[in-house]
Amino acid sequence: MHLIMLPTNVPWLSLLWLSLVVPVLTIICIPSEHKQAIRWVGTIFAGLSLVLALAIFFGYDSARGGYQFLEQLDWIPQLGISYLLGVDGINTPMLLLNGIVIFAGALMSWNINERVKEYWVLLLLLAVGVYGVFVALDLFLLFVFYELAVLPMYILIGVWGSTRKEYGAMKLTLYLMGGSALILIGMLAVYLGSGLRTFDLLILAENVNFARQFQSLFFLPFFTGFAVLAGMFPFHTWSPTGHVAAPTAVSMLHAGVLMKLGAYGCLRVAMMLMPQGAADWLWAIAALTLINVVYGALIALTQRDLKFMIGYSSVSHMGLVLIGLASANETGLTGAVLQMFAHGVMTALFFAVVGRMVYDRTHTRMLPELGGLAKVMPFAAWMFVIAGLSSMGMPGLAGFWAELNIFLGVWERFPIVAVLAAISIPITAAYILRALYQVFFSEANNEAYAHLPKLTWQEYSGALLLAAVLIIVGLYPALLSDMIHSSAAEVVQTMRAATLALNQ
Amino acid sequence: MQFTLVEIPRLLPELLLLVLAVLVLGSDIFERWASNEEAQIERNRSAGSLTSIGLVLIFGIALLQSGYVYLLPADAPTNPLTNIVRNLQAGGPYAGELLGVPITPILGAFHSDHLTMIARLTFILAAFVTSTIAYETLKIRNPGEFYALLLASTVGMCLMAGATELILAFIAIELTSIPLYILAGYFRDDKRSSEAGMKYFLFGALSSCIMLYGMSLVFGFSANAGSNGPNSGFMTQFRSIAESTEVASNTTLLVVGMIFMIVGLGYKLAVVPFHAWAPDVYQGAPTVVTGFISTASKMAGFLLLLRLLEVAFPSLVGSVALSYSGLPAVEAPVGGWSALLALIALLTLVFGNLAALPQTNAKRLLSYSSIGQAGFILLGVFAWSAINPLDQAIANTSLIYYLVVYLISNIVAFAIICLVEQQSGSDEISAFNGLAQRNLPLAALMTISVLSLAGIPPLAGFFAKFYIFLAAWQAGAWPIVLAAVLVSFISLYYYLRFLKAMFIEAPEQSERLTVPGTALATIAVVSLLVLALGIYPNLLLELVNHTQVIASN
Amino acid sequence: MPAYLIAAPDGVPWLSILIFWPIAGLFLLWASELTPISQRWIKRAVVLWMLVPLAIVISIWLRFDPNRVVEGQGAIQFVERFAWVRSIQVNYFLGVDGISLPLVFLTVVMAPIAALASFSVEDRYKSHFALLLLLESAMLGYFLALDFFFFFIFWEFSLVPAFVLIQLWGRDDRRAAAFTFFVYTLAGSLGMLLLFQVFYLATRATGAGSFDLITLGRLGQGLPTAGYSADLQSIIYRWVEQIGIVGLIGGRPQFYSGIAFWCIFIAFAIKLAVWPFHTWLPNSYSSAPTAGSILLAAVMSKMGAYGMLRILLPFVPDAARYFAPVMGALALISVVAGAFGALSYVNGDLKRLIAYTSINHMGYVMLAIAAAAALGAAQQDSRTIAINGALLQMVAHGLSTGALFLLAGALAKRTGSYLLSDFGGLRAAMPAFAGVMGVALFANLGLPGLAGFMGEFLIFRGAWASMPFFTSLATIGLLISALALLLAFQRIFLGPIKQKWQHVSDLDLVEWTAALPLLALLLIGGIYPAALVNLSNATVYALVEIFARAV
Amino acid sequence: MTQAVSLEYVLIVAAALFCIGLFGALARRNLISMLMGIELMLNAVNINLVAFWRYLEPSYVTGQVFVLFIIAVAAAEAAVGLAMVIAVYRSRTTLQADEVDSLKG
Amino acid sequence: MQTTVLILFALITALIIGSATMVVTVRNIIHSALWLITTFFGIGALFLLLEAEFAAVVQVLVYVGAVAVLVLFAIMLTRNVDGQGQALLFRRWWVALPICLLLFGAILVPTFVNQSWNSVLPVATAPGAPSNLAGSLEIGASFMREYLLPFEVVSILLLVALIGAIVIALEERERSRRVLTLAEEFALKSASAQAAPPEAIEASSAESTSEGKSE
Repeated sequence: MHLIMLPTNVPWLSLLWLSLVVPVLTIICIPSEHKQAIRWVGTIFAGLSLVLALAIFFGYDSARGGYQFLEQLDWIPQLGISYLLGVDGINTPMLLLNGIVIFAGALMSWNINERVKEYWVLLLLLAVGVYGVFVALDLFLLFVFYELAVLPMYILIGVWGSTRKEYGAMKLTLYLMGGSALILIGMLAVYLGSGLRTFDLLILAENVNFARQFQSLFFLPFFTGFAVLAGMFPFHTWSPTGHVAAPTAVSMLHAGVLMKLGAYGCLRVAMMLMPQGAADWLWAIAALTLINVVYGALIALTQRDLKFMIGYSSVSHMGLVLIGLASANETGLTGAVLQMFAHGVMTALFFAVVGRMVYDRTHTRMLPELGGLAKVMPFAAWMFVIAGLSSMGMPGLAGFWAELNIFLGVWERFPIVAVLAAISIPITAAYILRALYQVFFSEANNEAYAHLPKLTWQEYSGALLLAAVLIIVGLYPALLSDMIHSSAAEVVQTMRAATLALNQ
Repeated sequence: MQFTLVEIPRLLPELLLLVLAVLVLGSDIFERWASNEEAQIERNRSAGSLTSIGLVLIFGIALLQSGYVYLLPADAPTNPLTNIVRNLQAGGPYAGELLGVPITPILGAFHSDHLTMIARLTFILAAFVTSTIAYETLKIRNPGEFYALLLASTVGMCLMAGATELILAFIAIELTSIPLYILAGYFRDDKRSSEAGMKYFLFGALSSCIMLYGMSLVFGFSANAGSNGPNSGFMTQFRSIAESTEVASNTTLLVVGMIFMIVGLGYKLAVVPFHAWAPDVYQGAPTVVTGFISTASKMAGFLLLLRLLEVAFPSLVGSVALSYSGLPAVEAPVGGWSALLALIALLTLVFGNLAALPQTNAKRLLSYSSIGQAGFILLGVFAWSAINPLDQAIANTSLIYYLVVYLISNIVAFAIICLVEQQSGSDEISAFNGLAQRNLPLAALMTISVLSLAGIPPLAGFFAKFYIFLAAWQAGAWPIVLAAVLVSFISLYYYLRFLKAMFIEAPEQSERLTVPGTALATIAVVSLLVLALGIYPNLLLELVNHTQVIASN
Repeated sequence: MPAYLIAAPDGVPWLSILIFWPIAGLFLLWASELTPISQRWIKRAVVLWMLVPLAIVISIWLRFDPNRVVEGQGAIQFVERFAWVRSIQVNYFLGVDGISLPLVFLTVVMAPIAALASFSVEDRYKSHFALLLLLESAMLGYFLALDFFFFFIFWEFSLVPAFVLIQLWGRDDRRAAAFTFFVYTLAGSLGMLLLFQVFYLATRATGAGSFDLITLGRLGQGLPTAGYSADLQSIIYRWVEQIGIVGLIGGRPQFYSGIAFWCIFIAFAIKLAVWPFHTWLPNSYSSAPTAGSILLAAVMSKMGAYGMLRILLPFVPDAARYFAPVMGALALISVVAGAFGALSYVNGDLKRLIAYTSINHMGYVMLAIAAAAALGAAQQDSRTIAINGALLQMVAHGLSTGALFLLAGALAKRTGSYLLSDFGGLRAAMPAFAGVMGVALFANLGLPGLAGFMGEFLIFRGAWASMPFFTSLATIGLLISALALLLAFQRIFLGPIKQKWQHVSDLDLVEWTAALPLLALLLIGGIYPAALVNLSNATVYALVEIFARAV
Repeated sequence: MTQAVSLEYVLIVAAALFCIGLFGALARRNLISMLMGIELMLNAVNINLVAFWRYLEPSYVTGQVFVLFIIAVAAAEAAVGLAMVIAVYRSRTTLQADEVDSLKG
Repeated sequence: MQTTVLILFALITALIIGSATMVVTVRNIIHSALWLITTFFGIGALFLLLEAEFAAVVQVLVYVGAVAVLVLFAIMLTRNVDGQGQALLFRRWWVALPICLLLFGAILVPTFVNQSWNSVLPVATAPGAPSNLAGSLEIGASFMREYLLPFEVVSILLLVALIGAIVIALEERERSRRVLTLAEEFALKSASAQAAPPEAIEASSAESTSEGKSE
């Protein structure tokens, strides 16, 4: 079922990522004094990419399933590397997510006044990388985009960030690059181990009948490499630090999309290419991510800095994504992907509220110093409520469906983990409510807060977009879940078949 | 075995470089010969620009000769223009035979094959960048001599890349090195420069001796084993050495000689543990010269090493394959020169990159990084031990690709350090503080080259690293590849320090950092090449594929 | 659709309209930002808007066939059902039966009353009314949804407006109150959420997975259901065995349905404020603003009881029977403790006193449910009577407590205090007020002739058959709570009037408008309880059949 | 000669000379002494080559030609090296290698 | 005959090794250089003994005549000859010693172990018979034939070394530079055609760079 028919002779996916390369080049050519022009160009093209992402999303035929919008060009044929793009029900929602978050992020970036040109170039490059990862079906190409997505963060955080920004930036970059070093090892292992001499994910995933011991050995670095980006315990510490240090839009993109790259890679690359390795290690992943979920939530409960709180809540939620992956069945995977989407939008909204609306006006994020902001900016309060409810898995918002599917999936494989992970839900509610009360509903304890600047139209529209998505998906999750489910079923099928073939 | 005149086209680029050197040497006779500063600058500019323009021309001719961009079709009409092209390309690497005689190394000593051709083009490019930056930034005393020495060194490198005989190889090394010793110590009024020149010279001479001793042993071995054979009298040729090993019963002497040669070359290449001189020399030498030394001469050394090991010592290659590499079981035990190089590579990788971490001087940091990079390059050299001929081809391709990419990335980095140093008077990393605010394009170019060195996609350095890892893993050395991957991750830390300084730190002065236009344009073009090679590696890979099998005939 | 599901006769999605009507009002309220309508008219418009659902419910009531029993259960009528999320078999499924209709009615009655009670809110009044609309919608959705998901969505979502109402317009201790209220309910429902996942997975393992409350309920009662061959208990057991839990911790089928029982029970018992899960209640009720208290006490506490009837009894009847004594004991404790708790506040906070009587009254409801499920020789009739009584009690208590909180709010508005010891002799200043309050009080404590009496009477009558011991002890609660309420009345209205209260005004028009319908309904309920009891009787009779059948 | 002295002995002489030269190059502090050590090493190579020529293929010229090239290069190196020594001496007025150490990292 | 050769060889060897040892151990650098010359002579003698006459002659001419003289020049120019008051060796010279000894051992191994030398038979002794030894004639011819390429390259190398040595070592006395470039000469001439004859310009010195290049 697909809502709109797109002409098939148009390279939609290439257009998608190129739609953000164009503004990069344009902005490079605009003199840096014309800040407003730069902002407009960036935002308009971000919006355009969102439109394209929507078109692809609705153009994807989920009844037919499988990979669609395929594009293939030879790139480095000697090594079996090609420019292969395509989407299935798993990455289509991710594209949409990135479109939404980058557009909202662009809107939230209008208050950056310092070195505007560089900022926008890097921000858009980051988004290009993310789009690239989600559309690439060639492992090598995917890796190229992956790194492209990670590196601009360093400068973005280092220059425009706050609170120990250099430390945060360096820590983040080193962790992520360490992760990609592991991924590189995994790539080499798959390439050489499979003996197929190709990086085509589709071919690799269907012919992964290389030795069990080998898979088991090299699955670990492969998965861990991606899981670092997804914030898996004990490699999660970069994430809160980085979030806190990053400027708002970057936090949004980072927590909203970039961490999903990790989870996406875990699934699409590590697990699909080494299903036997995955089968051997899933218990360990489940155990570690259980720590993520519960420990992350507990730490969030103790934080006094709002962004740290959200950072740790991301750790907790990404843990749920990974748990969903660890369940390795259709429902769990569906839930994981849904959670990626839901958490992406929700965290983006959080950071938009906390980073942009609150911090940029009050210049503090410490809970005890804030208060009574609901009277000053009720809109922000409502947005925080919506994001918070989604975060604690309130039915009717996107987060609920995701968590539900994840728990369903995990029940089947690790019932104990499902029960233990559920502890995080009331804890989440506790810290979200605490923050909500302290920041918005308590008595104003600072006179200055009564005269904060008004919210701008960019803030309104960006936040509304995100909130609307949360509600729409919360009310009608089938929009996403049917699509995801069909593809997740295919993925599980492929993995099972490969494992079976290996063990026969 | 005689030299015939028709073989002159095969040496054309070298000859042209020599002609240019002589021209440059005599060029300043047409200039104002005053001793004041303006006159000196003027002389420098004229000699330097003559060099640069000449190098561009030679590059163009060599490129035309190579046939990589345009190969004259066989049925092209005959007219003076096509005649020139035809004659030129007769000496190019594509020509299978010359006047009915199959192409063999000239006098058995110099092979103008694809490897040499690509190397020539790269060296000319490096020399071009160096001379352009030099005349835009340096105040050079006796500029004619400076550029002439640069060109002579380039000739030496071209010869090193093509040498297939011990004597020519030795002399080519010396022709490369002696001008570089002088260039490193060229600013004799600068303490650091003269000291660098001295150190470079001492270590260079010492390593020459060690290598020569190895050569003499190898010669003795082959003369012993191959006397009365078909190659008698030519026992210094690589292929004679290789053939003599086939009839010898005991190769201990050969092994010792080979180790001496590897050690000697190792000194030249600054691989651990023979690297001690490198940081001092790189830091002390004039920055442009450092760029040239750490890139072009290193590449030439590696090409010589490659040809030497693969053509002269194929029987001693041994294996690096450990069990459990995910590959079909390899029978050969670990050993041979590949294992030796693997050990050196491991040391080099670990030491070079770790030692770079605490550096605060930009040149010194990059010199340690160069040492570290040599470790990656070595992966490509020993990867030739893979048993499958296809994998051997991949090893060679990846090595040459890496060398070219390393050369262009690194030379850009040094060129930019040179420009910054000229403006701020310091070559510490702190001189880069806030470069993005003072000159954004320059900062962007530096970012490209540094990240390419670090191996970040989509820059060329990434594909190079990736490819060379692949090759080494194919050869079975997966533990070393693992180490290399982790080390390349560690290396990112110090490369990022450039980014940190340029983008994050506040500038010490706020006024714009002006850069000469020509220099910036040159750097920009080369950086674009880095980008282009990263996005579309086939641009170069297609050419490099020609070198898959190193000619031994 | 199976025969026990009957669509609306005229094909109009009345139930959806019912749910979405208040939400539409929400948008109109926001839209009013653009118009110059005055505050007074907006408030009035909201009340009028809320009357429409009332009209719809009445029309539904009139067309509802209460006696229809199909395939062993009360027919679900006005059904709307279509697929929502195919990947996990979630349907959009609404419908009413005899259990839910009284509560729906209660909801639509109380919502405009609450709105009327909020007329005095000035601070951010639009948000306040918007939240009331949202809350009404959520509560209606809860009573109407028959798919677990929508049921759960509305269950959780009703917390949000209530939370915000308490947080923003509540009094003194509102922060902790709202917080505990929210977290308690959320944490309590976790077990249920997980349990339903198990239900789904277990049913999926045998055939089609289902989140359908009716289907699962039929499976639980062992009624024949298309597509399934076993009953819920064995389906779960088979699945648990399959994934290896049985091998791990052992146990018989009853063990696992026992776990399921407690998961469900705790979730609803918290909402119902059964001892020892009641601690959130006094805080929340007393801290909430008037409208919040009204809706919380009148409707939201019934959500727990409704859940027990809809889920607990049909899904795990065996475990319910097994644990009925425990439920009964807890109910008894609630009854007695609630009563004494109320008594302890006769010189204290009026709202707290009312809150404790709520615990007491909900205890009766709990007792009725326990009795209906209890093992014993009790006839199906008595069990039915108990549940009917519980339903009637819920409605009556909703009306009377609503009235009490309304009046308490009105009193506080005039005097600025809820402290009983502050008052005295107010009857002199406000006779009408005293009269209305008196009626509400008596209805609450179960004076014959008013609705509360009929509810309690039916409960005691029904419960006596299976749990005579608990039932007889529960009469203590009856007495004590009556005492507490009478003392409260005395503290406020009797005795010499204090100087500062000389000039308090009597009931005004708005309060009259709010209070009168409640009194009227209480009276009708007392005189003609059959109106309600007939509505639910057939459904309840079918529901308790399984308990009566066994032994 | 070839009958009186076997090749090994000549090689031993060369090896000894090489090692002595190496010691000089590594251990002497004076830059000129280092250079002299290097010259000794080169001469050792020469001895080797001549010996190989004489004993193994006396009828071909390779060994001797190699020697001649080495001598030529050695002369060039010596010229450059000593020029550098003088340059260093001018700027430092010392030739002790460990005093020429402004570059340390 | 053979004994004589053996004794000669022993003497020459002793001379070479002994004087080489002196080179690296004596304190006075001039003495060291003189011992170096002795070594060179010894090696020349060894070459003669090995019947490499041409190599022997070149050895003596180049090493003794050029290199050693250069070394002596350098020593004189640096005016630091006796080495008094300065350490002779690096403080860690004892590290170098075992390295060298080990190396010596390592080199010896292949010379003796399992190495069979296919020594060519001695030259025919009959007078008038053609010698199978390659002499200077063959060497000369080979420079024009097989070794043309290295030969030409070496010539470039020597040129480069020459230029380099001059550039490095030349002390440029700025005020005493006397040669006009062609451009200046033209400018001067055209100027003088209009004005008075130019001032006399001092003659050039032998060290001028332009002369250095003209070689």
